[in-house]
Amino acid sequence: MADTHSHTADAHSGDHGHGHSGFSHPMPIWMLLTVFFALLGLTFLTVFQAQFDLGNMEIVLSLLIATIKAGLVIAFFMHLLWDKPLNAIAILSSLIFVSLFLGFTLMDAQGYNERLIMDPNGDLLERSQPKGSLVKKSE
Amino acid sequence: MSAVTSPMTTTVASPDKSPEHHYLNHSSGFLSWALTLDHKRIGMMYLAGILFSFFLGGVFALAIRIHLWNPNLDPEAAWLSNATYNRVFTLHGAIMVFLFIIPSVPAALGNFLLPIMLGTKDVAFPRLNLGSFYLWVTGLLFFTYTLFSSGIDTGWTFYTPYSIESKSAVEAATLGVFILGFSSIFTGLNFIVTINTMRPPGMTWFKMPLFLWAVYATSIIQVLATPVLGITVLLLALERFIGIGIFDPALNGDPVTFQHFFWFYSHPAVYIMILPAMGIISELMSVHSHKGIFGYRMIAYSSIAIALFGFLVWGHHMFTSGMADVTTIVFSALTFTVSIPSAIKVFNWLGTMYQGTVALNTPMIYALAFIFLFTIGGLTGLFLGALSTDMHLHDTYFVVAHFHYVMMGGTLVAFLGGLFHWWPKMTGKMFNDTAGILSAAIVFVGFNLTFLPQFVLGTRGMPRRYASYVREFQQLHQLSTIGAMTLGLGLLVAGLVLLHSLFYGKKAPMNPWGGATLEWECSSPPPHDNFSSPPTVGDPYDFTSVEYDGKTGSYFKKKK
Amino acid sequence: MNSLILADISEGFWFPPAASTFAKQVDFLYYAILWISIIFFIPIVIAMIYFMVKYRQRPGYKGSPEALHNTPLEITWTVVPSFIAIWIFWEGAVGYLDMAIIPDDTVDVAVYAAKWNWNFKYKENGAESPILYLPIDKDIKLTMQSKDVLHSFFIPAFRAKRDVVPGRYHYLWFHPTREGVFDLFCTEYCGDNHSTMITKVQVLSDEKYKAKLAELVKEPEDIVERGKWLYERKACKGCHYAGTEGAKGPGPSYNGSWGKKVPLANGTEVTFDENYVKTSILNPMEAARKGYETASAMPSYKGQLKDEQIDALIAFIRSLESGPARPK
Amino acid sequence: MKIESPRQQGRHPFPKFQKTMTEVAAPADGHGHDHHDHPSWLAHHFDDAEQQYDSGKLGMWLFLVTEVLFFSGMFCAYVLYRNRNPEVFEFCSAFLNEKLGAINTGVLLFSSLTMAWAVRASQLKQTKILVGMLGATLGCAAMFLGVKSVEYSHKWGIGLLPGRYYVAQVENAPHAETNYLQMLCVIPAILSAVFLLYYVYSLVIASKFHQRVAGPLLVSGLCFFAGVGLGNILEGGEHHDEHGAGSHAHDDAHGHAHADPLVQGVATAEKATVETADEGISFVKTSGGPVNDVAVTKEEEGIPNSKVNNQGMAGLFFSIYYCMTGVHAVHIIGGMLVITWLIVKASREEFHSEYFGPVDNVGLYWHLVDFIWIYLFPLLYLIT
Repeated sequence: MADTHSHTADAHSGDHGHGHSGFSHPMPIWMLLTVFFALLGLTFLTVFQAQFDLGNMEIVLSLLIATIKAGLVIAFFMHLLWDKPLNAIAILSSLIFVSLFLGFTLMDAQGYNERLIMDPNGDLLERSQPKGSLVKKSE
Repeated sequence: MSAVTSPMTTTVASPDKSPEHHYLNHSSGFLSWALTLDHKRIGMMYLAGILFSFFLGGVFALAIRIHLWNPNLDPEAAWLSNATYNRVFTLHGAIMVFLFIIPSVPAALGNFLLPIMLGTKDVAFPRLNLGSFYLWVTGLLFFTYTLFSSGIDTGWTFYTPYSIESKSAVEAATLGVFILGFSSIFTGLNFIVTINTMRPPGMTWFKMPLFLWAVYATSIIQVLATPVLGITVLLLALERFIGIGIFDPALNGDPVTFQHFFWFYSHPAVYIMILPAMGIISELMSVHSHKGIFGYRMIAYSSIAIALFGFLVWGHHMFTSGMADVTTIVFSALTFTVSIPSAIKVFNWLGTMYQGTVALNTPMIYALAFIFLFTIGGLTGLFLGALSTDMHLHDTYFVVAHFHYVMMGGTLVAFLGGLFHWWPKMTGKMFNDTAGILSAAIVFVGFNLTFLPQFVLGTRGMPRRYASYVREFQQLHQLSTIGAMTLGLGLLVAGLVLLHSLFYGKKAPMNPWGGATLEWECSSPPPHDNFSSPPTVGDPYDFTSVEYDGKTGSYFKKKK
Repeated sequence: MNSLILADISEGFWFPPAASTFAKQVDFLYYAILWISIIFFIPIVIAMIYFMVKYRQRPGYKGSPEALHNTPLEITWTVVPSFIAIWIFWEGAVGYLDMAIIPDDTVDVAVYAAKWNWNFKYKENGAESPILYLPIDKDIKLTMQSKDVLHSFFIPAFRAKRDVVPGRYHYLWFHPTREGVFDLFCTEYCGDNHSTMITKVQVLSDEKYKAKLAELVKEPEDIVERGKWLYERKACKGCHYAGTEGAKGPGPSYNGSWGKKVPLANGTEVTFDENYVKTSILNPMEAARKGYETASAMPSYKGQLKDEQIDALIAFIRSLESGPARPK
Repeated sequence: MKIESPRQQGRHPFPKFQKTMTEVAAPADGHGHDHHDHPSWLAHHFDDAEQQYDSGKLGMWLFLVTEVLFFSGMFCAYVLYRNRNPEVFEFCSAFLNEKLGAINTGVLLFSSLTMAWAVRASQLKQTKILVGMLGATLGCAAMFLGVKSVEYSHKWGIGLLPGRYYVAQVENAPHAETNYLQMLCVIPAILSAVFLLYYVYSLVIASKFHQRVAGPLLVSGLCFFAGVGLGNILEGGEHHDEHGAGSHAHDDAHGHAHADPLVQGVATAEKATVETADEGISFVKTSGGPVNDVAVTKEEEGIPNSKVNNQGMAGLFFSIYYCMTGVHAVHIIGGMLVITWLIVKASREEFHSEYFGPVDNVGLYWHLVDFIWIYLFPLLYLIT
């Protein structure tokens, strides 16, 4: 990836020579195609790995591949690598806030999952021992 | 010029009688307003709209208080039936929150002032700005529709599962909120871009007036939090249309999840409401004390800090709703982090008055009332942030009193202060200062009389949203109702003072209060393009060169 | 009875009488924060008024226009409140943990919340009551469940509150320390008659509590009385009026219909008789009345009422025709 | 006092102060290199092209931020319910055809490529390539929707509907009478006909501009039906197949080719139940919540896998599935509208190296739509 990066810088300085004003940075075609085929390859990879039963690793692997793909799209297609840092900060902050949202909500869900009513017709008093509280009572 | 008298008394009509060219008479006709791209006209249209919403919300508030004069122990003999009462308090909350407070300062005052204070000609996206206004109007229409159909009785929080099974017009209300959310998002987005890319030469970040810092912080929240409200109410509407079940316990969904979704927006929304008000107060305190703001950077940073911390504390609305214990405690700890930046601001405002020249005119009286009321609101937040006391106070009148002290004693009073402060700039007319001070005094007394008893009510256990109550609470409720009437009277006086000025007010000078920010360097009202010559950007709180000119009744900046 | 309900202001201006062990901690923290607030608030107001007067704009006076900045002062007023806030948080969290950790060996009561009634079921003998009876000086544990929407269980005198969420068990415990009758409120908005979802909690001495539980399991002998007894205990009363002719509650009134044709939501008509009442109780969806289309909000009582209890209810509804008397 | 500003160098601070907005309509030569005269593409309140471009771009990124947070609500719902009832997700994802998902991923990735290429073309003022690339993007979007229509209509036909409307899946269940696919195709068919007429009209009047606009529109209309055809082939063309769920969910790795997803679902769900039972927690529910406790009728008791095959479990999965993919599809449709607008503008040769902001910004939006699909595909279709 670092290799690609340096090439791009060259490509851009080349474009500047053609008299474009300061803010237009046309992407070289070879780079667009490279990124596209990389994305396609990763898609095949993720479909392929889904054939195997990898247990919990499957989620991790799928999401890892998805994140690499998303990174490629954002960095190259969306041109973020050469963009103003503020734009990168904006999109990264959105991801941070999404993780905050998911994180707190999940943290809560872990705590109450076991207090959910599984058998609505059961006698309430049978369930009078709380299980889910993360604060365990002293033994 | 040595004698510093109140600018009010010495205001003289402008010597040249030729009709002045400004944004109000730049063009005429209905379409010139309806299709305008001028941020000032859009701001004025917002102002008219939100004042109308405020009136509507206020009528509902008075209806609530009148109804609660009696304990209504026999629902059939009560003035309002239980179902009507529920609709009244819901509409009061929803209109005040979504249609009034959230757009009040940013959309109305912010739209008018932001480009002028920044020294630009307009916001970055004028069409989007007009679009946000029409989204707001559409939202208003949806709410008006609910008003004339079966009302809405879910409380402004739309808690599931009640909002799923309610027979009232929840769909219209949620779609209204969805649309209003996008109006808010686009306003925030517009302001962020304007401040980031359109500052003129000399306007560095730390030369920006604190009002702009506050609006910037607000805009960050609007952009980051409001989309979550959008998806939440969309899912709620789908829940009613096709029964998707995500929030519906009957379909294995979970109501507490809805609360997480809702408060992820609605807690930061509290800061959407209060941050711009704090910005106004920063301006008012320094201008009317004729003195540079105390600790500029701390106020600026604390605005951003409040905006960011505001995202970490939404769980404190859910302490009793059955969150996991660990989450509850973490949220409580985070809640206290927000109290510190707010405290810093109060101390800094007081520091600004120290050794200044404090002009006790209407905007300043409102600002001082704000400090008094907001401090009470902030301190009572400590009771609710602490877990064990919150267990007792949650969902009681204590909470009602607390957030009215913050939202109304804070935002509304600051909004009124700001309105009086910038009124001469916006309309070109001076108002009667004595009558203005009277209105501030009545509002202050009425407000405290309304909500101080509610702290006691809440602590004694009076739950909120009750159409009837046990008899022991009656005296306190009646006290509160008397206060509400007084408050209504004060607001009426304030409205009359402003209306009166429109027709009989003297012509406002360029800089009646002695402000050093850029909006005081263009004529009142401002010309269509804001400045007839490029403004010199300087320190917005440098009052050393601001001098009073007795002849014009205006302050001016001495050339160095 | 009334004199018992009315709170006694002489016990304190702020709080209702303290009747559980939680009260000590909650009240202490409340007063502590109150005093901290006052200590902050008074100087702020005094400074404000003093500056207002001393530095007011007046002929012959001109203050300094220079902006001030004082780093040590700013640090002080940032750091000192921080420590106070940390202390308040700590005290609050400790008190909360006390409320969250349920002790062993408790008296168990099940709480069923439904629009707009509370129903309590005692583990000792399966008795049920709409008023909560508790023994003094015991750890009480409530296991709570809502049948429809969110409710919240709140006894101000105990300083105890917890939401009751449909689809979940929620637990609450406390330790009553004083005999008497206290208010029990629903504090989470739950629809039309939210403000009438009030009942009482009565704390009794041990013997009286035992006697009360024994009394509770005894159903009245007379079938109509028994129907009325069930009507009041099985959450019928919250929605269906039985007394005023034509009074429209959330559900249809029981009066004035017996033996007549009543219109259904699906457009047909049906005779209001034993069969219809039984269907309505067991399968409310099927028998939804016109004008009450969302009667789906009424839960089915299938499995919750015995046949003879349904018969008693029918007898009670039928009895309303002859002599209407609104049960209070 | 003079303070260094971020944009001070080489620019007149307030270029046109006295002019009002109406006066700004300067003659547009489309190559406004002259900073002292506002060309038509430069709004009056901006100083120069770069400021306008930067503002537009920052605005678009901020809009994308709101989009990410908008979708986050649904991702949150997904994570919560997956976390709570993993066996439901195993049961239900067997009903999703991963081939269709993969094809759609490819189509969207290709459209991202053409969109990025279009941005390049607009910067270099290659009008023909620009219109072609925008047309290709539009076509891909239409094809995506075509495949999606097949997917949706197939599911609706066998009762895989969200929440309350979910129909428990039974072997040999009768097919629905309604042909949802035809209903979904009505609007695209009408539009295609209109585009065809428009194209013929543009040929008749021999307007190069109209041909440039009509061509891509017509192609995209046809692409939708290509997508429908492709979807039908991949769906196995088994609308007349033996059982409702179709035979698409092959899972050769598990060793039972052509396994009925129902059987599979039963197996996995039972496995999950057994596994969790050891921990003393039963994830198994008869139906939804307490309000629903009369819902299970005699007929329903005969349904295979009734523990997860009901409205509260599988129905909830399909709620999340339809919400996520539906909102995504709405974004695709919105994107198609703005791309059409771009094609019109591009055909008028409005874009050049100083003014390509609209193409760039629509491109950013389009890539975000792709970005979200990149996550939706594995989360919904792949992870079992």
